[in-house]
Amino acid sequence: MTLGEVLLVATLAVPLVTLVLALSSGSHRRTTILLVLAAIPALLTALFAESGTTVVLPQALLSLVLSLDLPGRLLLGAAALLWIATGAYAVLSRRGRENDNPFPIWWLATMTGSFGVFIVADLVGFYLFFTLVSLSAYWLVVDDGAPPAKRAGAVYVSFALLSEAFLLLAFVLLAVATRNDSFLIRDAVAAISTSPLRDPAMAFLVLGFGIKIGLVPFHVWMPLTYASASIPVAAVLSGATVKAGVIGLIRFLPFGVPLPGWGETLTALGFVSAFYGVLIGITQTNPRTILAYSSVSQMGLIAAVLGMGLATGNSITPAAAAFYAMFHILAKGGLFLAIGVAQKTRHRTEWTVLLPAAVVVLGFGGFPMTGGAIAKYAIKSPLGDGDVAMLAMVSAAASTLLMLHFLRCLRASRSHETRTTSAAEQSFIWLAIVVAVVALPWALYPAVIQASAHDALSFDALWKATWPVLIGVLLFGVLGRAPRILPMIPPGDIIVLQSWAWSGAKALGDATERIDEYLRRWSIAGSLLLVVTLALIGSFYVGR
Amino acid sequence: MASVFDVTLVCLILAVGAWSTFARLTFSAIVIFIVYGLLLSLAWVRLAAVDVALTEAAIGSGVTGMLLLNAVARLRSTDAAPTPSRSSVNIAAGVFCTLITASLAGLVLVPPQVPVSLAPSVMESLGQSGLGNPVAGVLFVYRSLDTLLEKVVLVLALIAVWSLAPDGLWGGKPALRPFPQRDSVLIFLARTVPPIGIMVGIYMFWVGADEPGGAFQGGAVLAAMWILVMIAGLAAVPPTSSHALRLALIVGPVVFLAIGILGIFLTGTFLAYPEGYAKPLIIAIEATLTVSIGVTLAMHVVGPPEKEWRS
Amino acid sequence: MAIMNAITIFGLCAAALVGLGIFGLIVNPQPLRKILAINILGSGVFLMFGVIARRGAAAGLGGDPVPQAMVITGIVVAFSATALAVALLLRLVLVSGAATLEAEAEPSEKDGR
Amino acid sequence: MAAAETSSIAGLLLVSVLILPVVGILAQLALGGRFLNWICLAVFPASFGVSAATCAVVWSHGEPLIYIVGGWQPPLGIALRADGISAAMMLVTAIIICAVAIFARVEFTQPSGAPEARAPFVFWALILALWSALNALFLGCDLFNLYVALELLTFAAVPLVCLKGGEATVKAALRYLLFALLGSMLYLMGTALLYGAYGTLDITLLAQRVHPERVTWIAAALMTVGLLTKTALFPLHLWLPPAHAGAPAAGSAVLSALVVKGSFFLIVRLWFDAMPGLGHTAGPQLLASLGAAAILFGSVMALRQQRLKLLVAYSTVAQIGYLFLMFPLAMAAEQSWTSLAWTGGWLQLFSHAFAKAAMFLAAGLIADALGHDRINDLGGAGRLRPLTFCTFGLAGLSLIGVPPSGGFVAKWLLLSASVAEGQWIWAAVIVVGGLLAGGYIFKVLGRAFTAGSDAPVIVTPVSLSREVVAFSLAVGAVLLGFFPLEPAEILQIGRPEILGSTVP
Repeated sequence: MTLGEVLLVATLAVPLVTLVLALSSGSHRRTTILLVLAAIPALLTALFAESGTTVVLPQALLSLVLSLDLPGRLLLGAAALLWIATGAYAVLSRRGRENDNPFPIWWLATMTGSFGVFIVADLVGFYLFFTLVSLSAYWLVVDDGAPPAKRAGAVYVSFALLSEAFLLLAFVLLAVATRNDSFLIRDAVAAISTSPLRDPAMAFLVLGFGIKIGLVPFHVWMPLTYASASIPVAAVLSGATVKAGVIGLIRFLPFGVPLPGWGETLTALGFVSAFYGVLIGITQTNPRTILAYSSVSQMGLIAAVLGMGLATGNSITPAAAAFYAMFHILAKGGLFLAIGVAQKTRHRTEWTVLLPAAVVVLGFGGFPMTGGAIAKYAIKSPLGDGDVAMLAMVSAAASTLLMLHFLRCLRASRSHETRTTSAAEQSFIWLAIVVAVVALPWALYPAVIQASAHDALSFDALWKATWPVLIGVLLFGVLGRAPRILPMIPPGDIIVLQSWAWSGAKALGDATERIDEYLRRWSIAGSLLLVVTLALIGSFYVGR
Repeated sequence: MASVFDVTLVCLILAVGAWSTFARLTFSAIVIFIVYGLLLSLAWVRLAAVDVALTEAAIGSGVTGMLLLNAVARLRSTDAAPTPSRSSVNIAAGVFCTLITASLAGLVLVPPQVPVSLAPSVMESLGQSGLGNPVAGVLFVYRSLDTLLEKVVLVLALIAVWSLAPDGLWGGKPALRPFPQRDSVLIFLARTVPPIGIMVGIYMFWVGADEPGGAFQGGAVLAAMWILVMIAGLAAVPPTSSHALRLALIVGPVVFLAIGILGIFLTGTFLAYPEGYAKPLIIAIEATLTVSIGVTLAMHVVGPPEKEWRS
Repeated sequence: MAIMNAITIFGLCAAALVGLGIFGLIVNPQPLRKILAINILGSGVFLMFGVIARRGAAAGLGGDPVPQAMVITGIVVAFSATALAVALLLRLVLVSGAATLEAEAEPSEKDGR
Repeated sequence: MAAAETSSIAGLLLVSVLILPVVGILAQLALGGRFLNWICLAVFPASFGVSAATCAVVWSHGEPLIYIVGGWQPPLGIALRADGISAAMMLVTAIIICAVAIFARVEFTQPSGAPEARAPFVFWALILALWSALNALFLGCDLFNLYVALELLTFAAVPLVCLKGGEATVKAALRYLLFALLGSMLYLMGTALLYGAYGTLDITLLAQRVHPERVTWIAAALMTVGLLTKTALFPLHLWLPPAHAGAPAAGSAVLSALVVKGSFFLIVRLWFDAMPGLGHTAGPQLLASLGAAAILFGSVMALRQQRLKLLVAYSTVAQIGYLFLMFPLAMAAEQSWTSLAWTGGWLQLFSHAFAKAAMFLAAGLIADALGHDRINDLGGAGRLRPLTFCTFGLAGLSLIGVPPSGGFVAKWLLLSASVAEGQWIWAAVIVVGGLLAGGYIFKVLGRAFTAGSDAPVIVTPVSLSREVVAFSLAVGAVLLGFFPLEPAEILQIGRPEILGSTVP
C-alpha cells in the first residue's frame, strides 16, 4: 500500500475507531481531545495523497471504493480544517460537560460521513456516507434539548429523509442504467447521459442534492437549524456537511457532455436561490439566521455554476465549483465561530472579531485581494460572459449587502451581551480560520484552475470584482439610513406553511385512523376478506 | 338420479344448518347444531365414508356438542340481546357469501372428466401392512406424519386451554359443574352407560385396523363416557397437575413417536414399519392413542383449571 | 351433466354450507355463535372432501380413502380449535363480564390518547 | 423425486428439526415443571444445532435435501424437502427463537423448588410448538400436511398473545383465533378442490399437473386469502395490532418476526412452486397492490400511535406489505430465481425478522424499565438506557432502509427490480414507505434522546444480558446489509428450472 492509500483509508478509519473508543470508553475526558485528532488524517490525505489514489475495500467492508480526485481533495482538505478548528472550539466551549456522552459520538459519526462523501467512488458507499452525515447531524442539532432545537431537528430530519429518498431512487436508476455490475459513480454517470432513464434520474438527483444544499423552496430547514444548534455544530453544518450536496452534484452530473435543458434548469434554480436568500436574509436580525440565508444564496450560486457547466459541457466546472465551495466551507464555518467568539469578547477588544469578520464578509462579494475574490474569479469560466455572468455580478452585490447586514447585526447582538468570559483560545481558532480563508484560495488557485493567479490581479479583473461590492455597500448604506421599511419575516420564511401542511397531514392522519377503526370491525374485515377472494379469482382471469 | 332420500337429507341439513345459524337463542342454536351433526353423519354414510361418519358423530357432534353446551351454560347470564348489526353490511356479506357458494357450486356441477383417485394405489400397497381398513392405512401408514402432527396439535391445544387458567390455579382442578340433582336419570345413565360405552370404544379401536372405526372414534366414545361420569359427579375431575393424567395424555403420541423413531433403526426410515410387524405396531399405536385421545378430548371439554363453581 | 346425481347434490350442499358458515361468522355478533358458524363452515369444507372422495370410488372401495382420512384429521383439528376458542371466550367473559369481539372496547389502546 | 435421499443420514436432519421441539413438549408434560429448565437447556441448543446443520448441508451440496416419510413416495405419502429458501428460513428462525429464548430466560424461569408455574410451562411449550410448526411449514411439500402445520402454528401463537391474561389481550387472542380459523377453512377448501381436480397435494407433482382452469383459480384464491388472514396483509390486519402489542415482549418478537412469515412462506410456495401459472395473470399485481396499501396505511398508523408497542405492531403491518411486492416483480422476470426481486423479497423478510424481533424486545425492555410505553413520556429515557434505545434505533434504521442494513439492501434490490421491470408504482411506494418509517422511528428516537420536561425514572432495573440479546438481533439486521447487491445463489437452490414451463 502506498502512503496515499494508507492515508485514504485512515481518513475514515481513524474517526471510526475513535467513534468506537468514544462509545466504549467510560471516561470521556480523554476522548474529547480525540474529536480534534480524528480529523487530522483527512487533512493529511488532502495534503499528501495524490489525486487518483484509489482503494477498493474487501467485500466484508461493503466493497467500498475510495478514490481521491481534485474536487474531493479540495473539499476534504477544507472540511478537515474546519472540523479540526470547530472540534477544538467545541472541546473548549464544552468544558465541564465532557461526560455528556452522545455529543462526541454524533460529532464523530457526522464527521466520518462528511469526509466519506468526498472520497468515496461507488454508489452505495456514497449513499452510506451521505446518510451518515445527514442523519447523524440530527443528534447534533437536537443536542441542546431546547424546544426550538427540537423543532429544528424535526424539520431537519424530515428534509434529510426526503433527500435520502430522492437519492435512493436516483441511485437505483443509475445502477439500473449502468447495466453491468459496476457500482462506480464514474460508470453510472457515463451511462446515464444516453440512458432512457436519464430524465428521471437527473430529476431525482437535483431534488435530492438540492434539498441538501438548501435550494429554494427546500431551504427552510437551514435557517431553523443553524439558528438553534450550538455554535460549533452550526459551523460544521453550514461549512462542511452541506457540501455533501455540492460534491454530490459535482460527482453525479454528467459534465463534459453538453446536457442542455437540465443545465438551464439547475442554473435557474440556483439563481432563484441566490437572490431569494439575500432578499429574505436582509429582513432578519439574528446573525445566525442571516448566515443561513447567506448559505441559501451561496449554495444557489454554486448550483448555478454547476448548471451552466452542465449546459455548456465545460469540463473545468467541477474543479471551479469545488474551489468556490472550499472557500465557502472555511468562510461560513468561520463566521459562525465568529458569532460565538463575539458573544464572549469584551467591548474594547471587539475589533479583534469584527475586523477579521469584515475581511471574510467582503470576500462573499468578491472584494479584491480577499479569498472570495479569487474564488469568484475561478467560477467565471463556467458562468461565461453573457447574461448569466451579469446575474452573478448582481448576486455578488446582493451578497455584499447581506453580509454587511450580518456584520451590523453581529455587532448589535454583541453589544447586548454583557458576558465577560475570556475567549482567548476561541479567538485564536477564529483568527486561524480567517488566515486560511484568505490565504488558501490564492495558494491553491494555480493548481486547481491550471492558470496563474496573476490574471485575477489585472486591472480589468480588479474593477469587475470591485463594483459589485461598491453597489452592495451603497445599497447597505441606503437601507441602513432608511427607517425600518423591511417586513418582518420569520426565520424559515415559508416554514409558516408548515402549520398549514401540518393540519392537512393531521386531517389525513385522523382520516386514516378512522378508516382503520372501521376496517378492523369484524363484519367489515370479514366482508373485505370475501371481496379480496372474489377479486383474486377475477384477477386470475385478467391477463391470461 | 339422486334418490329422494339424499335430496331430503341435503334439504334437512341445509335447513337445520340455517336454523342453527339464525336461531335467536344461543342455547337453541347449539342444540340444533348437535342435531345438525347427526344429520351430517348420515350424509357421510351416504358418501360411503363410514369412518368419517363415526368420527363426525362422535367428535364433530358429540364431544363438540358437550363442549358448546357446557359453554352456553356458563354464558347464560351474558346472553344479552345482540347489538344491532348494520344491515347494509349484512346484505353485502350475504351477497359475497352467495357468490362464493355459487363459484363452489359451479365447480361441483362440472366435475373432472376422469375422476382422480388414489384408491387403487392405496389398495395396492395396503396388503403389505396387513391392515384391512384403507382409511386406517392412510392415517397410520401413508400419511402417518399428518396423524402424528395432529396428535401434537391436540395436546398443544390442551396446553393452550390450560394456559388460560389464572396464575395461582395452574395445576388445579377444572371447574366442571356436576349435575346438581341426585338420583336423576343422569346418575342412572352415568352408572349404566359407561361400561357399555367403554366396551364400544374399545371395540371401535380394535376393529379400526380392518373395519370402520379406530383410535379417534374409540377415543371420542371413551371421552364421552368419562365426561358423563364426571358430570354426574360420580368421578372427580382430576387436577391438571396429576401425574397419571399427564402420562395418559402423552402416552399415545410418545408411543407413536417412539415407533416412528424405531423405524429409523429397523428400516432406515422414519415412520416406516418393519416388514411383517406393521399391524401389531399400528395396533399398539392405536391402543395408546385411544387412551390419549379419550383423555385429551375430555380434558378439552372440562376446560382450564378454575375456582370451584358454586351454584 | 344431464343427471343431477347424489354426489352432486352433496357437493351443492357443501358449497351452501360454506357460504352459510362464512355468513354466520361475519354477521353474528356473539362470539359463541361465531364459533358455531366456523364449525358449520368446517363441515361444509369436510363435506366437499367427502364428495371428492366419493367421486374417486375405485378399486372396490366406495370412496377414495385419502381425502376421507384427511377429513378425520381435519375434524380433530377443528375440534381442538373449537375447544381453544370456547376456553378463550369463557376466559374473556370471566375477566370482562361481557362477550363481545368488537374493537370499541380496546381500552388499553385508547388510554394514552 | 430423488428417492436416494430417503434413507440418508442428512435426510434425518429434516425429521429431527420437526420432532426435537415436540419431544421437548412431551417431556415437559411427562416430567413436569421441576425439569423444565433442564429440558429447555437440552432442547434449544439441540434444535439449533440441527437447524444449522441442515442449512450447512443444503448450502454446501447446492441441492435440496429430500426426505420421504415412511418411505412412501408422493402422491400417496408425504415428502419433506429443504431447498435454499427453506434452509435460510430455518436458520433465521433458529437464530431468532434462540435469541428470544435467552432473552425470556429471566422472565420465564421455573423457580426451583416451587410448584410448577403457569407462565414458564406454557411459554416454553408454545415456543417449542411454534418452532416445530415453522420448520414443518418450511419443509412441508404436501398441502394438507402444511394445513396441519399451519394450525399447529396458530394454536401456539394465539395463547402467546394472551399469556398475560388481561381483558384486552384475551379479546385480541380470540379475534386472532377466529379470523385465523376462517382463513384455515378457506385454505382447506382450496386443498380439497385441488385434490379433487389433480389427485395430489404434493407441491412438486401439482406443479406438473395444474392447468389454468377455473378450479385452479378458485382454489388458489381461497388458499391465498386463507393464508393472508394469518399473514395479516391489509385489509385483513384487524387482529394484528392488539395481538402483537398485547403479548409479552418475547412473544411479540416471535409473533411479529416469524409467525406471520410462516403463512407468507406458504403463499410463496403456492404461487411460485405449486401454481407458477398464476404469474401470467393479474393476480400478482393485486397482491402487490394490497401490499402497497399495507405499506402506506400501516406506516401512517404507526406514525399516529401513542404507545410504543402499538407503533411497532403497526410497523409490522406496513413491513409485511413489502414482501408482497416480490410477486409482480419476481414473477414478471424472465428467471424468477435469479431476479433481483426474488433476493430482495427474501432479504426484506430476513432483515425485518431480525429488526422487528430486536425492536419488540427493546420496546419490552423500555416498558419494563419505565413502567409504561407512552412515547410522549419517553423524554430523555435514551440517556438512561442507551443500549436499549440504540437497539431500537439500529433496528429502526433497517426498517427505514438506511445503509448498511439488511433493510437497505432489500429495498435497493426491490427498487432496482421495479425500475428494471418498468413497474414504477412500486418504487414510489417503497420510497414513501421508507420516508414514513423514518418518521415514526425518529419520532421515538427524538423523544428518547432529548430531555423532556420531566425526566423519566427507571422503575424496574433491566438486566444487561437482556439488553445485549436485543442489541445482537439488531446487529444481525445490520449485518445482513453486507450482503452483496446481487441475486443470492443460496436462495436459488432447488428452485424449479424455468418458471411456468409446465403451464401452457
